[in-house]
Amino acid sequence: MVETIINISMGLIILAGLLGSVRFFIGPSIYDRVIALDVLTIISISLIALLSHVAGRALFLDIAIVYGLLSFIAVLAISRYLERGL
Amino acid sequence: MHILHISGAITLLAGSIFLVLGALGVVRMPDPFNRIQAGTKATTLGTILVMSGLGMLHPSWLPKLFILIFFIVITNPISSHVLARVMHNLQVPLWSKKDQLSEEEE
Amino acid sequence: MLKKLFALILIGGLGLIFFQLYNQRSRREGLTKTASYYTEKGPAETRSANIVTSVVVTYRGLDTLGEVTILFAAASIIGFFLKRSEKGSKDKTIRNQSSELLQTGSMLLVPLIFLLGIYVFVNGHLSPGGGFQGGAIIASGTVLAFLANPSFEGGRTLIHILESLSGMFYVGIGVAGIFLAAGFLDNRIFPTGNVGSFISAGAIPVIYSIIGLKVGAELSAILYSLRDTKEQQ
Amino acid sequence: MLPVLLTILVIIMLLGGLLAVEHKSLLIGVISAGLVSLTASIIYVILAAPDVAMTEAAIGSGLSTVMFLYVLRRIKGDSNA
Repeated sequence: MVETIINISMGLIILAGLLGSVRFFIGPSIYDRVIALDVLTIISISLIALLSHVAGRALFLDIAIVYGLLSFIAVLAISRYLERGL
Repeated sequence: MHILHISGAITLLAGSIFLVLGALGVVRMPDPFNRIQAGTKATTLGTILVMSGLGMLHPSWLPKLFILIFFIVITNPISSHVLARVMHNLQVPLWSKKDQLSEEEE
Repeated sequence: MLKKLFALILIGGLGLIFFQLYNQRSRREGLTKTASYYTEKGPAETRSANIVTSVVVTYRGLDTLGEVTILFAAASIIGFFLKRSEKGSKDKTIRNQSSELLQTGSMLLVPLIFLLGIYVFVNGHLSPGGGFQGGAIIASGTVLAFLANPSFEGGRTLIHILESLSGMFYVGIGVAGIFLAAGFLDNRIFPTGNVGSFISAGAIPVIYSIIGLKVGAELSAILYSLRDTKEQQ
Repeated sequence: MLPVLLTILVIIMLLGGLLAVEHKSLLIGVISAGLVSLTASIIYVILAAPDVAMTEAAIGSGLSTVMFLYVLRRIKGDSNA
Protein backbone atom coordinates (compact mmCIF):
# COMPACT_ATOMS: atom_id res chain seq x y z
CA MET A 1 0.00 0.00 0.00
CA VAL A 2 2.53 2.57 1.16
CA GLU A 3 5.15 1.37 -1.30
CA THR A 4 2.63 1.54 -4.16
CA ILE A 5 1.80 5.17 -3.40
CA ILE A 6 5.50 5.99 -3.18
CA ASN A 7 6.13 4.33 -6.54
CA ILE A 8 3.31 6.35 -8.10
CA SER A 9 4.68 9.60 -6.70
CA MET A 10 8.17 8.73 -7.95
CA GLY A 11 6.71 8.20 -11.42
CA LEU A 12 4.97 11.58 -11.17
CA ILE A 13 8.23 13.29 -10.19
CA ILE A 14 9.99 11.67 -13.17
CA LEU A 15 7.14 12.95 -15.36
CA ALA A 16 7.67 16.44 -13.92
CA GLY A 17 11.38 16.22 -14.77
CA LEU A 18 10.52 15.19 -18.33
CA LEU A 19 8.10 18.13 -18.72
CA GLY A 20 10.67 20.58 -17.37
CA SER A 21 13.35 19.31 -19.73
CA VAL A 22 10.90 19.64 -22.64
CA ARG A 23 10.69 23.36 -21.88
CA PHE A 24 14.46 23.47 -21.53
CA PHE A 25 15.02 22.02 -24.99
CA ILE A 26 12.32 23.86 -26.94
CA GLY A 27 12.46 27.12 -24.97
CA PRO A 28 12.61 29.94 -27.47
CA SER A 29 14.39 32.57 -25.36
CA ILE A 30 17.25 32.33 -22.88
CA TYR A 31 14.87 33.18 -20.02
CA ASP A 32 12.76 30.09 -20.68
CA ARG A 33 15.81 27.89 -20.41
CA VAL A 34 16.91 29.51 -17.15
CA ILE A 35 13.40 29.05 -15.70
CA ALA A 36 13.40 25.42 -16.82
CA LEU A 37 16.81 24.87 -15.18
CA ASP A 38 15.51 26.40 -11.95
CA VAL A 39 12.45 24.14 -11.97
CA LEU A 40 14.61 21.10 -12.80
CA THR A 41 16.92 21.72 -9.84
CA ILE A 42 13.95 21.99 -7.47
CA ILE A 43 12.47 18.78 -8.88
CA SER A 44 15.80 17.02 -8.55
CA ILE A 45 16.03 17.99 -4.87
CA SER A 46 12.75 16.15 -4.31
CA LEU A 47 14.01 13.27 -6.45
CA ILE A 48 17.21 12.91 -4.42
CA ALA A 49 15.23 12.99 -1.16
CA LEU A 50 12.92 10.27 -2.51
CA LEU A 51 15.91 8.22 -3.68
CA SER A 52 17.32 8.39 -0.17
CA HIS A 53 14.04 6.84 1.02
CA VAL A 54 14.33 4.11 -1.64
CA ALA A 55 17.92 3.39 -0.62
CA GLY A 56 17.02 3.73 3.07
CA ARG A 57 20.04 5.90 3.84
CA ALA A 58 19.82 9.35 5.40
CA LEU A 59 23.28 10.14 4.03
CA PHE A 60 21.91 11.10 0.62
CA LEU A 61 19.97 13.96 2.21
CA ASP A 62 23.29 15.82 2.57
CA ILE A 63 23.51 16.07 -1.22
CA ALA A 64 19.96 17.41 -1.35
CA ILE A 65 20.90 20.01 1.29
CA VAL A 66 23.90 21.11 -0.79
CA TYR A 67 21.65 21.47 -3.83
CA GLY A 68 19.00 23.29 -1.84
CA LEU A 69 21.46 25.92 -0.70
CA LEU A 70 23.60 26.24 -3.83
CA SER A 71 21.31 25.60 -6.81
CA PHE A 72 19.98 29.15 -6.92
CA ILE A 73 23.47 30.59 -7.44
CA ALA A 74 23.51 29.49 -11.10
CA VAL A 75 20.19 31.22 -11.84
CA LEU A 76 21.36 34.29 -9.92
CA ALA A 77 24.66 34.43 -11.83
CA ILE A 78 22.98 34.21 -15.23
CA SER A 79 20.48 36.92 -14.26
CA ARG A 80 23.25 39.22 -13.06
CA TYR A 81 25.21 38.50 -16.24
CA LEU A 82 22.21 39.50 -18.36
CA GLU A 83 21.76 42.79 -16.50
CA ARG A 84 25.55 43.38 -16.64
CA GLY A 85 26.14 43.29 -12.93
CA LEU A 86 28.57 40.40 -12.70
CA MET B 1 2.38 3.93 13.40
CA HIS B 2 0.66 2.54 10.33
CA ILE B 3 -1.61 5.59 10.08
CA LEU B 4 1.46 7.82 10.12
CA HIS B 5 3.02 5.88 7.24
CA ILE B 6 -0.12 6.06 5.11
CA SER B 7 -0.63 9.78 5.73
CA GLY B 8 3.04 10.38 4.92
CA ALA B 9 2.70 8.54 1.62
CA ILE B 10 -0.43 10.53 0.75
CA THR B 11 1.35 13.82 1.55
CA LEU B 12 4.20 12.66 -0.69
CA LEU B 13 1.71 11.96 -3.48
CA ALA B 14 0.16 15.41 -3.09
CA GLY B 15 3.59 17.01 -3.25
CA SER B 16 4.52 15.15 -6.41
CA ILE B 17 1.20 16.16 -8.00
CA PHE B 18 2.08 19.79 -7.28
CA LEU B 19 5.52 19.26 -8.83
CA VAL B 20 3.92 17.84 -11.99
CA LEU B 21 1.48 20.75 -12.15
CA GLY B 22 4.32 23.24 -11.79
CA ALA B 23 6.31 21.59 -14.56
CA LEU B 24 3.17 21.45 -16.72
CA GLY B 25 2.71 25.17 -16.14
CA VAL B 26 6.27 25.77 -17.28
CA VAL B 27 5.51 23.94 -20.52
CA ARG B 28 2.04 25.31 -21.21
CA MET B 29 2.13 28.97 -20.12
CA PRO B 30 2.40 31.54 -22.93
CA ASP B 31 5.20 33.92 -21.86
CA PRO B 32 8.25 33.83 -19.52
CA PHE B 33 6.56 35.80 -16.73
CA ASN B 34 3.71 33.31 -16.48
CA ARG B 35 6.17 30.45 -16.66
CA ILE B 36 8.31 31.72 -13.78
CA GLN B 37 5.17 32.21 -11.73
CA ALA B 38 3.95 28.65 -12.31
CA GLY B 39 7.39 27.12 -12.05
CA THR B 40 8.36 28.69 -8.74
CA LYS B 41 5.22 28.76 -6.61
CA ALA B 42 3.85 25.31 -7.34
CA THR B 43 7.22 23.57 -7.12
CA THR B 44 8.06 25.24 -3.81
CA LEU B 45 4.81 23.95 -2.29
CA GLY B 46 5.38 20.55 -3.87
CA THR B 47 8.89 20.28 -2.41
CA ILE B 48 7.64 21.27 1.05
CA LEU B 49 4.93 18.60 0.86
CA VAL B 50 7.39 15.94 -0.34
CA MET B 51 9.75 16.72 2.54
CA SER B 52 6.87 16.63 5.06
CA GLY B 53 5.75 13.27 3.75
CA LEU B 54 9.27 11.88 4.05
CA GLY B 55 9.39 13.24 7.60
CA MET B 56 6.26 11.27 8.46
CA LEU B 57 7.77 8.12 6.94
CA HIS B 58 11.12 8.52 8.73
CA PRO B 59 10.73 10.59 11.93
CA SER B 60 14.48 10.40 12.62
CA TRP B 61 15.24 12.37 9.43
CA LEU B 62 13.17 15.36 10.57
CA PRO B 63 16.06 17.75 11.48
CA LYS B 64 17.70 17.47 8.07
CA LEU B 65 14.34 17.78 6.31
CA PHE B 66 13.52 20.93 8.28
CA ILE B 67 16.87 22.43 7.27
CA LEU B 68 16.12 21.53 3.65
CA ILE B 69 12.66 23.16 3.77
CA PHE B 70 14.17 26.27 5.38
CA PHE B 71 16.83 26.62 2.65
CA ILE B 72 14.34 26.12 -0.17
CA VAL B 73 11.87 28.59 1.30
CA ILE B 74 14.59 31.24 1.54
CA THR B 75 16.52 30.69 -1.70
CA ASN B 76 13.69 30.04 -4.16
CA PRO B 77 11.96 33.45 -4.00
CA ILE B 78 15.29 35.27 -4.24
CA SER B 79 16.32 33.61 -7.49
CA SER B 80 12.91 34.03 -9.13
CA HIS B 81 12.71 37.66 -8.01
CA VAL B 82 16.10 38.51 -9.50
CA LEU B 83 15.26 36.75 -12.76
CA ALA B 84 11.86 38.45 -13.04
CA ARG B 85 13.47 41.83 -12.33
CA VAL B 86 15.98 41.27 -15.13
CA MET B 87 13.23 40.23 -17.53
CA HIS B 88 11.21 43.33 -16.70
CA ASN B 89 14.21 45.63 -17.04
CA LEU B 90 15.21 44.17 -20.39
CA GLN B 91 11.59 44.44 -21.60
CA VAL B 92 10.75 40.90 -22.44
CA PRO B 93 7.51 41.05 -24.45
CA LEU B 94 4.34 40.25 -22.54
CA TRP B 95 1.65 37.94 -23.76
CA SER B 96 -1.25 40.23 -22.88
CA LYS B 97 0.14 43.43 -24.47
CA LYS B 98 -0.83 45.47 -21.39
CA ASP B 99 1.93 46.15 -18.86
CA GLN B 100 0.39 46.84 -15.46
CA LEU B 101 3.82 47.46 -13.94
CA SER B 102 5.08 50.03 -16.43
CA GLU B 103 6.49 53.18 -14.88
CA GLU B 104 5.27 55.85 -17.33
CA GLU B 105 1.66 56.90 -16.92
CA GLU B 106 -0.41 57.79 -19.92
CA MET C 1 28.96 19.14 -44.69
CA LEU C 2 31.82 16.69 -45.20
CA LYS C 3 33.11 17.57 -41.74
CA LYS C 4 29.78 16.73 -40.17
CA LEU C 5 29.61 13.43 -42.03
CA PHE C 6 33.10 12.56 -40.79
CA ALA C 7 32.13 13.39 -37.21
CA LEU C 8 28.99 11.28 -37.53
CA ILE C 9 31.00 8.30 -38.81
CA LEU C 10 33.49 8.74 -35.95
CA ILE C 11 30.73 8.82 -33.34
CA GLY C 12 29.07 5.78 -34.90
CA GLY C 13 32.32 3.84 -34.81
CA LEU C 14 32.94 4.77 -31.18
CA GLY C 15 29.40 3.74 -30.31
CA LEU C 16 29.94 0.37 -32.01
CA ILE C 17 33.15 -0.22 -30.03
CA PHE C 18 31.52 0.70 -26.74
CA PHE C 19 28.50 -1.47 -27.53
CA GLN C 20 30.82 -4.44 -28.15
CA LEU C 21 32.54 -3.78 -24.82
CA TYR C 22 29.15 -3.52 -23.09
CA ASN C 23 27.98 -6.80 -24.59
CA GLN C 24 31.11 -8.71 -23.66
CA ARG C 25 31.41 -7.51 -20.10
CA SER C 26 30.99 -10.01 -17.30
CA ARG C 27 29.67 -9.06 -13.94
CA ARG C 28 32.46 -9.22 -11.38
CA GLU C 29 31.66 -11.16 -8.25
CA GLY C 30 33.19 -9.57 -5.17
CA LEU C 31 35.83 -6.87 -4.98
CA THR C 32 39.35 -6.62 -6.31
CA LYS C 33 42.28 -7.32 -4.00
CA THR C 34 43.00 -3.67 -3.17
CA ALA C 35 39.32 -2.82 -2.68
CA SER C 36 38.75 -5.75 -0.37
CA TYR C 37 41.81 -4.71 1.67
CA TYR C 38 40.38 -1.21 2.07
CA THR C 39 36.89 -2.38 3.01
CA GLU C 40 38.11 -5.02 5.46
CA LYS C 41 41.02 -3.30 7.16
CA GLY C 42 40.06 0.36 6.59
CA PRO C 43 37.61 0.93 9.45
CA ALA C 44 39.76 -1.04 11.88
CA GLU C 45 42.98 0.78 11.03
CA THR C 46 41.82 4.37 10.56
CA ARG C 47 38.58 4.33 12.62
CA SER C 48 36.83 6.35 9.94
CA ALA C 49 33.21 5.54 9.09
CA ASN C 50 33.63 6.77 5.50
CA ILE C 51 35.98 4.45 3.61
CA VAL C 52 36.47 6.92 0.77
CA THR C 53 37.75 9.44 3.31
CA SER C 54 40.18 6.96 4.80
CA VAL C 55 41.54 6.18 1.33
CA VAL C 56 41.79 9.83 0.26
CA VAL C 57 43.37 11.15 3.43
CA THR C 58 45.43 8.28 4.80
CA TYR C 59 46.22 5.52 2.31
CA ARG C 60 46.58 7.91 -0.64
CA GLY C 61 47.30 11.06 1.34
CA LEU C 62 50.37 11.92 -0.72
CA ASP C 63 48.21 12.11 -3.87
CA THR C 64 45.89 14.52 -2.10
CA LEU C 65 48.87 16.69 -1.21
CA GLY C 66 49.80 16.68 -4.90
CA GLU C 67 46.28 17.72 -5.92
CA VAL C 68 46.30 20.58 -3.44
CA THR C 69 49.69 21.68 -4.80
CA ILE C 70 48.34 21.65 -8.37
CA LEU C 71 45.37 23.78 -7.28
CA PHE C 72 47.77 26.19 -5.57
CA ALA C 73 49.85 26.44 -8.75
CA ALA C 74 46.74 27.09 -10.83
CA ALA C 75 45.56 29.83 -8.46
CA SER C 76 48.95 31.56 -8.46
CA ILE C 77 49.28 31.37 -12.26
CA ILE C 78 45.80 32.86 -12.74
CA GLY C 79 46.64 35.60 -10.24
CA PHE C 80 49.89 36.26 -12.06
CA PHE C 81 48.51 36.48 -15.59
CA LEU C 82 45.25 38.30 -14.97
CA LYS C 83 46.50 41.71 -14.00
CA ARG C 84 44.53 43.68 -11.48
CA SER C 85 43.52 47.18 -12.39
CA GLU C 86 45.68 49.67 -10.53
CA LYS C 87 44.36 51.36 -7.44
CA GLY C 88 44.72 54.86 -8.86
CA SER C 89 43.12 54.36 -12.27
CA LYS C 90 39.36 54.22 -12.23
CA ASP C 91 37.89 50.83 -13.05
CA LYS C 92 36.16 51.25 -16.40
CA THR C 93 33.75 48.37 -15.97
CA ILE C 94 30.22 49.51 -15.26
CA ARG C 95 28.44 47.12 -12.97
CA ASN C 96 24.76 47.56 -12.25
CA GLN C 97 23.73 47.36 -8.63
CA SER C 98 21.71 44.39 -7.49
CA SER C 99 18.24 44.62 -6.03
CA GLU C 100 17.65 45.25 -2.36
CA LEU C 101 16.07 41.84 -1.85
CA LEU C 102 19.20 40.10 -3.06
CA GLN C 103 21.43 42.24 -0.82
CA THR C 104 19.29 41.53 2.24
CA GLY C 105 19.04 37.84 1.41
CA SER C 106 22.77 37.51 0.90
CA MET C 107 23.43 38.94 4.36
CA LEU C 108 21.60 35.90 5.75
CA LEU C 109 22.72 33.33 3.20
CA VAL C 110 26.47 33.94 2.93
CA PRO C 111 27.14 32.96 6.58
CA LEU C 112 24.81 29.97 6.15
CA ILE C 113 26.76 28.77 3.10
CA PHE C 114 30.05 29.16 4.98
CA LEU C 115 28.53 27.18 7.86
CA LEU C 116 27.41 24.41 5.49
CA GLY C 117 30.91 24.23 4.02
CA ILE C 118 32.44 23.94 7.48
CA TYR C 119 29.90 21.22 8.38
CA VAL C 120 30.79 19.28 5.23
CA PHE C 121 34.53 19.23 5.80
CA VAL C 122 34.43 18.73 9.57
CA ASN C 123 32.05 15.77 9.15
CA GLY C 124 34.08 14.28 6.30
CA HIS C 125 34.89 11.11 8.21
CA LEU C 126 31.23 10.39 9.02
CA SER C 127 29.16 11.55 6.04
CA PRO C 128 29.76 12.03 2.31
CA GLY C 129 31.87 15.02 1.51
CA GLY C 130 35.19 16.30 2.70
CA GLY C 131 37.81 18.90 2.08
CA PHE C 132 37.35 19.56 -1.61
CA GLN C 133 33.57 19.66 -1.44
CA GLY C 134 33.57 21.91 1.62
CA GLY C 135 36.10 24.23 -0.02
CA ALA C 136 33.95 24.48 -3.15
CA ILE C 137 30.90 25.31 -1.02
CA ILE C 138 32.86 28.06 0.79
CA ALA C 139 33.91 29.50 -2.57
CA SER C 140 30.22 29.48 -3.58
CA GLY C 141 29.57 31.70 -0.57
CA THR C 142 32.16 34.12 -1.95
CA VAL C 143 30.35 33.99 -5.31
CA LEU C 144 27.08 34.94 -3.65
CA ALA C 145 28.76 37.89 -1.95
CA PHE C 146 30.10 39.02 -5.36
CA LEU C 147 26.67 38.68 -6.96
CA ALA C 148 24.97 40.74 -4.28
CA ASN C 149 27.63 43.43 -4.16
CA PRO C 150 29.82 43.69 -7.29
CA SER C 151 32.55 45.66 -5.51
CA PHE C 152 32.81 43.34 -2.51
CA GLU C 153 36.31 43.54 -0.99
CA GLY C 154 36.14 41.66 2.32
CA GLY C 155 38.63 39.05 3.35
CA ARG C 156 41.29 39.53 0.70
CA THR C 157 44.18 39.43 3.16
CA LEU C 158 42.51 36.69 5.21
CA ILE C 159 42.44 34.52 2.07
CA HIS C 160 46.19 34.84 1.54
CA ILE C 161 46.97 34.18 5.21
CA LEU C 162 44.72 31.10 5.26
CA GLU C 163 46.21 29.82 2.01
CA SER C 164 49.77 29.92 3.31
CA LEU C 165 49.08 28.77 6.88
CA SER C 166 46.94 25.78 5.91
CA GLY C 167 49.55 24.56 3.42
CA MET C 168 52.22 24.74 6.12
CA PHE C 169 50.06 22.92 8.67
CA TYR C 170 49.21 20.18 6.15
CA VAL C 171 52.87 19.34 5.54
CA GLY C 172 53.57 19.77 9.27
CA ILE C 173 50.97 17.15 10.23
CA GLY C 174 52.33 14.85 7.54
CA VAL C 175 55.88 15.15 8.93
CA ALA C 176 54.59 14.66 12.49
CA GLY C 177 53.21 11.32 11.32
CA ILE C 178 56.75 10.13 10.56
CA PHE C 179 57.94 10.76 14.12
CA LEU C 180 54.81 9.96 16.17
CA ALA C 181 53.24 7.16 14.08
CA ALA C 182 54.05 4.77 11.26
CA GLY C 183 54.71 7.13 8.34
CA PHE C 184 54.02 10.32 6.40
CA LEU C 185 50.42 11.53 6.92
CA ASP C 186 49.55 8.69 9.28
CA ASN C 187 46.35 9.64 11.10
CA ARG C 188 47.19 7.89 14.39
CA ILE C 189 49.14 10.81 15.84
CA PHE C 190 45.98 11.70 17.78
CA PRO C 191 44.01 9.11 19.80
CA THR C 192 41.50 7.30 17.60
CA GLY C 193 38.04 6.98 19.07
CA ASN C 194 35.19 4.65 18.18
CA VAL C 195 33.97 4.32 14.61
CA GLY C 196 31.00 6.63 14.02
CA SER C 197 31.47 9.09 16.88
CA PHE C 198 32.31 12.71 16.13
CA ILE C 199 35.77 12.71 17.73
CA SER C 200 37.26 9.70 16.01
CA ALA C 201 39.59 8.73 13.17
CA GLY C 202 42.59 10.48 14.71
CA ALA C 203 43.95 13.28 12.57
CA ILE C 204 41.53 12.83 9.64
CA PRO C 205 39.11 15.64 10.65
CA VAL C 206 42.06 17.98 11.27
CA ILE C 207 43.64 17.21 7.89
CA TYR C 208 40.29 17.54 6.13
CA SER C 209 39.63 20.90 7.79
CA ILE C 210 43.02 22.12 6.61
CA ILE C 211 42.34 20.89 3.06
CA GLY C 212 38.91 22.51 3.09
CA LEU C 213 40.25 25.87 4.23
CA LYS C 214 43.03 25.73 1.65
CA VAL C 215 40.76 24.78 -1.26
CA GLY C 216 38.19 27.40 -0.26
CA ALA C 217 40.85 30.11 0.00
CA GLU C 218 42.40 29.18 -3.35
CA LEU C 219 39.11 29.06 -5.25
CA SER C 220 38.11 32.39 -3.69
CA ALA C 221 41.45 33.87 -4.77
CA ILE C 222 40.81 32.64 -8.33
CA LEU C 223 37.37 34.29 -8.25
CA TYR C 224 38.87 37.55 -6.97
CA SER C 225 41.40 37.66 -9.78
CA LEU C 226 38.81 36.72 -12.41
CA ARG C 227 36.57 39.55 -11.24
CA ASP C 228 39.31 42.17 -11.07
CA THR C 229 40.90 41.73 -14.48
CA LYS C 230 41.21 44.84 -16.53
CA GLU C 231 38.62 45.28 -19.25
CA GLN C 232 39.93 45.15 -22.82
CA GLN C 233 40.50 48.70 -24.12
CA MET D 1 11.58 2.04 -11.60
CA LEU D 2 15.29 2.81 -11.22
CA PRO D 3 16.42 1.50 -14.67
CA VAL D 4 13.72 3.62 -16.33
CA LEU D 5 14.90 6.68 -14.38
CA LEU D 6 18.51 5.98 -15.36
CA THR D 7 17.58 5.71 -19.04
CA ILE D 8 15.63 8.97 -18.97
CA LEU D 9 18.45 10.77 -17.17
CA VAL D 10 21.07 9.53 -19.64
CA ILE D 11 18.91 10.66 -22.58
CA ILE D 12 18.42 14.13 -21.03
CA MET D 13 22.16 14.31 -20.36
CA LEU D 14 23.05 13.40 -23.96
CA LEU D 15 20.58 15.93 -25.36
CA GLY D 16 21.95 18.62 -23.05
CA GLY D 17 25.51 17.93 -24.16
CA LEU D 18 24.42 18.03 -27.80
CA LEU D 19 22.66 21.37 -27.23
CA ALA D 20 25.75 22.78 -25.52
CA VAL D 21 27.93 21.83 -28.50
CA GLU D 22 25.58 22.64 -31.34
CA HIS D 23 23.86 25.88 -30.27
CA LYS D 24 25.29 29.15 -31.56
CA SER D 25 24.89 31.12 -28.33
CA LEU D 26 27.66 30.49 -25.81
CA LEU D 27 25.40 31.46 -22.90
CA ILE D 28 22.98 28.65 -23.74
CA GLY D 29 25.98 26.35 -23.84
CA VAL D 30 26.90 27.36 -20.29
CA ILE D 31 23.34 26.70 -19.08
CA SER D 32 23.30 23.31 -20.82
CA ALA D 33 26.54 22.42 -19.05
CA GLY D 34 24.71 23.14 -15.80
CA LEU D 35 21.94 20.73 -16.83
CA VAL D 36 24.49 18.01 -17.68
CA SER D 37 26.12 18.38 -14.26
CA LEU D 38 22.69 18.20 -12.56
CA THR D 39 21.77 14.93 -14.27
CA ALA D 40 25.25 13.51 -13.63
CA SER D 41 24.82 14.22 -9.93
CA ILE D 42 21.48 12.35 -9.79
CA ILE D 43 23.02 9.43 -11.67
CA TYR D 44 25.82 9.25 -9.09
CA VAL D 45 23.21 9.16 -6.31
CA ILE D 46 21.40 6.26 -8.03
CA LEU D 47 24.68 4.40 -8.46
CA ALA D 48 25.32 4.79 -4.69
CA ALA D 49 28.37 7.07 -4.91
CA PRO D 50 27.45 9.89 -2.51
CA ASP D 51 30.97 11.37 -2.32
CA VAL D 52 31.20 11.91 -6.08
CA ALA D 53 27.63 13.21 -6.17
CA MET D 54 28.50 15.73 -3.47
CA THR D 55 31.53 16.91 -5.46
CA GLU D 56 29.46 17.28 -8.60
CA ALA D 57 26.76 19.18 -6.69
CA ALA D 58 29.23 21.57 -5.05
CA ILE D 59 31.23 22.30 -8.19
CA GLY D 60 28.59 22.10 -10.90
CA SER D 61 25.70 23.94 -9.27
CA GLY D 62 27.26 27.34 -8.88
CA LEU D 63 31.00 27.59 -9.19
CA SER D 64 31.66 26.37 -12.75
CA THR D 65 28.76 28.42 -14.15
CA VAL D 66 30.08 31.59 -12.52
CA MET D 67 33.63 31.02 -13.77
CA PHE D 68 32.35 30.41 -17.33
CA LEU D 69 30.29 33.60 -17.12
CA TYR D 70 33.25 35.68 -15.92
CA VAL D 71 35.32 34.42 -18.85
CA LEU D 72 32.44 35.01 -21.27
CA ARG D 73 32.12 38.57 -20.01
CA ARG D 74 35.84 39.16 -20.58
CA ILE D 75 36.06 37.75 -24.09
CA LYS D 76 32.90 39.33 -25.45
CA GLY D 77 32.83 42.63 -23.60
CA ASP D 78 29.16 43.32 -24.05
CA SER D 79 26.62 40.80 -25.14
CA ASN D 80 23.17 39.78 -24.13
CA ALA D 81 21.55 36.48 -24.91
